[in-house]
Amino acid sequence: MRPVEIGLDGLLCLLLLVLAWKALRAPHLYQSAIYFIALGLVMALAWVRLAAPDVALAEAAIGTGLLGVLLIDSLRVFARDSKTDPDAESEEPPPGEINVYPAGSARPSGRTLPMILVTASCGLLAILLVEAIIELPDGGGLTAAAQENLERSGVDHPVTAVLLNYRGYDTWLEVGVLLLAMLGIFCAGGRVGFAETRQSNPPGHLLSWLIRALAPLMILAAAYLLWLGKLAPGGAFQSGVILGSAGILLRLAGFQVISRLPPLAVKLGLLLGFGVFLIFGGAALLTGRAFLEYPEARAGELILLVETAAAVSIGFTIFAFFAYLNSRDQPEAQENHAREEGGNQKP
Amino acid sequence: MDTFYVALAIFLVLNVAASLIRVIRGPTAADRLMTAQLFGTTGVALLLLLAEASGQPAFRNVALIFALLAILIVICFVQTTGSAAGPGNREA
Amino acid sequence: MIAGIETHQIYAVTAGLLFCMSLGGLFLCGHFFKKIIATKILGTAVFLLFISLGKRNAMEFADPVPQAMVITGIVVAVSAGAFALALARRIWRETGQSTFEDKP
Amino acid sequence: MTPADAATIVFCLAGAVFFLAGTVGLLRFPDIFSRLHALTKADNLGLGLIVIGLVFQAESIAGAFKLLLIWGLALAAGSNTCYAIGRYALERLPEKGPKEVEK
Repeated sequence: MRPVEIGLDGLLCLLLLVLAWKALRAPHLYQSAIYFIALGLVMALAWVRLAAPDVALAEAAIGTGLLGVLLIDSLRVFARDSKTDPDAESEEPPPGEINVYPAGSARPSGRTLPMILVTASCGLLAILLVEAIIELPDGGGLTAAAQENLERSGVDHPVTAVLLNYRGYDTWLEVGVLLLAMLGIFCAGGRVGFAETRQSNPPGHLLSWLIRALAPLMILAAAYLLWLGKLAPGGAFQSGVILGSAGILLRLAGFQVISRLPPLAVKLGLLLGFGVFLIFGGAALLTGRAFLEYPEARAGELILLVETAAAVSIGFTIFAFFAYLNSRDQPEAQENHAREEGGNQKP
Repeated sequence: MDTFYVALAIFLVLNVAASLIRVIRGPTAADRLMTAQLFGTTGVALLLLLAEASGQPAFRNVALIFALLAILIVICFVQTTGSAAGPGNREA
Repeated sequence: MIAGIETHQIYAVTAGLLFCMSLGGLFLCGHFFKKIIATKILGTAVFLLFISLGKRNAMEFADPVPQAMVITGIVVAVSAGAFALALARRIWRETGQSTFEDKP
Repeated sequence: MTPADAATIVFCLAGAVFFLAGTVGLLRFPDIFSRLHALTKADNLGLGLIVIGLVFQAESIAGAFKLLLIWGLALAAGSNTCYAIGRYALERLPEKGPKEVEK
C-alpha cells in the first residue's frame, strides 16, 4: 500500500479517536452531540476506505439524518427542565456561552478511585485487544461462498443476496426489532400515536420552497437506491431511512402530511414489512419449502416486493420514532411556558 | 492521478479537523452547528474524491445521500430550539 | 516496514481503541445522554472491527456477509438508541434525574 | 498527462483553496454572520470547483450529471441552512448581532 494512503487512513483513524474522546469528554451535552454527529460523518468515510459501500450508504443515511435529529430533539427536553435541576449546571459554562444546554459531565468530586480503576482496566483491555487484533490469522471469509450462489439468489449484488435470501431471518427479525423499539417508545411515552407539530416558529418561504422541492427528490432517491440494490450497493434499509428522513423533514417544515393520515393507514404502514415477510415465509412453508425460501425462478421479483414493503415500513417506523418523541412534549412545553409567564407576572 | 486525489483528501481532512476548534470555542450553539455543516460539505467533497480515487462510482451515491440529508440537522435545530431559547424564556 | 501496513489493520486497531475508550466513557459519564452516546460509539467500534476483518482478503468490496450483518446492526443500534432516549426522557420528566446517582 | 487531467488538477486545487478559506474564516472571523459568510464559500465554490474538476473525469454523461446534481443539492441545502442559522441568530441572539466586533 502506498504511503499516501496510509497517511489518509491514519489521519481518519486519528480523527475518529479524537472525535470519540471529545464526544465523551465535552463539557456540554450539545457539544457532545455535535462531536458525535461529526463522528458519524467520518465513519462514513472510513467505510468507503474499507470498500464497504453498502455500510457507507446506511451510515450516511442514519448518521447524517436520523441520529442527529433525535439527539438534538432530546437535548431540547433536557435543556428545558434544567432550571429545576440545580445539579445539571454545576459546571460553569465558558465565557460567552449561551446557557441553553445543560452541562453533561457533572461528575461529583471525591470519586477518583473508581475513575482510576475504570481507566486502568480499560487501558489494560485496550492493550490486550490490540495485541489480539494484530495477531489474528488471515484467511477465511465468505466472499467466495456468497459469490458462488449468487445466480440462484435472484439478485446480482451479494450484499442484497445475503440480506434477503441467504440470511432472510436476520432481516425479518430486524424489522421486528424496529417495531418493538417503536412499541417501547410508545410505552415509555405513555400514549399511542403522534400529534401534529405545534410550530414554535413558522418556516420561512425559502424553507418551505426548498422542502417542496427536496421531499419528492428524496422519495425519488429512495426508489433509486431500492432498485439499485438488485445489482449494486443500495437496498431496502438505505431507502427506508431516506423515506423516513423525508417524512421528518416534512414534519419539521410544518407539512402535516403523514400526521394527518388516518391512524389505520399509519399502523398498516408500520406493520407492512414485518407482515409481508411473514406472509412470504408462511407461503413458502405451505408450498413445501423452507421458511423464507424463494422459488428460484421468481426470486428476483419476490425479493423486490419484500424489499419495497420493508423500505416503506422502515420509513414509517423511523418517522414514528421522531414524530412521537417530538410531539410528546409539545403540550407540556406550552404549559411550562404558561407557568413561567404566570410566575413572572406575580413579582 | 490517484495519488493526487488521496493527497487532496488528506488536505481536506486536515481542514475539517482544524475547524473543530470552533466547536470548542463556540460561543453560541449556532457557531457549533456551522462546524457540523462544514463537516457535511467537506464530507461530500471527500466522498467524491475517494470515489474517483478508488474507481468505484458506487461511492458517489453516498455523497448524494450526504447532500440530500445535510439540511435535516440544521432545520431540526432551528425549528425545535424555539421552546428552550425562545423569547418566552429569555425574558424570564 | 511502513509499506507492510494494510488498510484493514489500521482500522482494526482503531476499533479496539475506540471500544475501550467508549467502554470507559460508559462507566464514567454521568448523564444519560452521554451514556447513550458512549453506547453508540461502542457499537460503532464493533462494526468497524467486523468490517475491517472482512476486508482482509476481499477482492473488490469487503466481505458481503459482515457488510449485511453490520447494516442490520446499524439499524438495530439506532432503534435501541431511540428507545433509550425515550426512556431517559421519561425518567427525566418524572423524577428530574439525569444520572443514576441518588440525590442527597 | 492528458489535458482533462490537467484541468481536473487545476479545478480541484482551486476548490481546495476555497475550503481552506472557509475553515480559516470560520476560525478567525469575529461574529456569527461573517462566519456564515465564510462557510458558504466552502459550500458553494469549494465543492463546486471540485465537482467541476471531477466532471472532466466522468465516464459518462449520466455520471457527470449525477456529480452536478450532488453539487446542486449541496448548493440548495447550504444556502438554506445558512439562511436558517442567520435568521435564528438574528431572532434569538439579538445581543450577538452584527455589531459585536470587539472580541
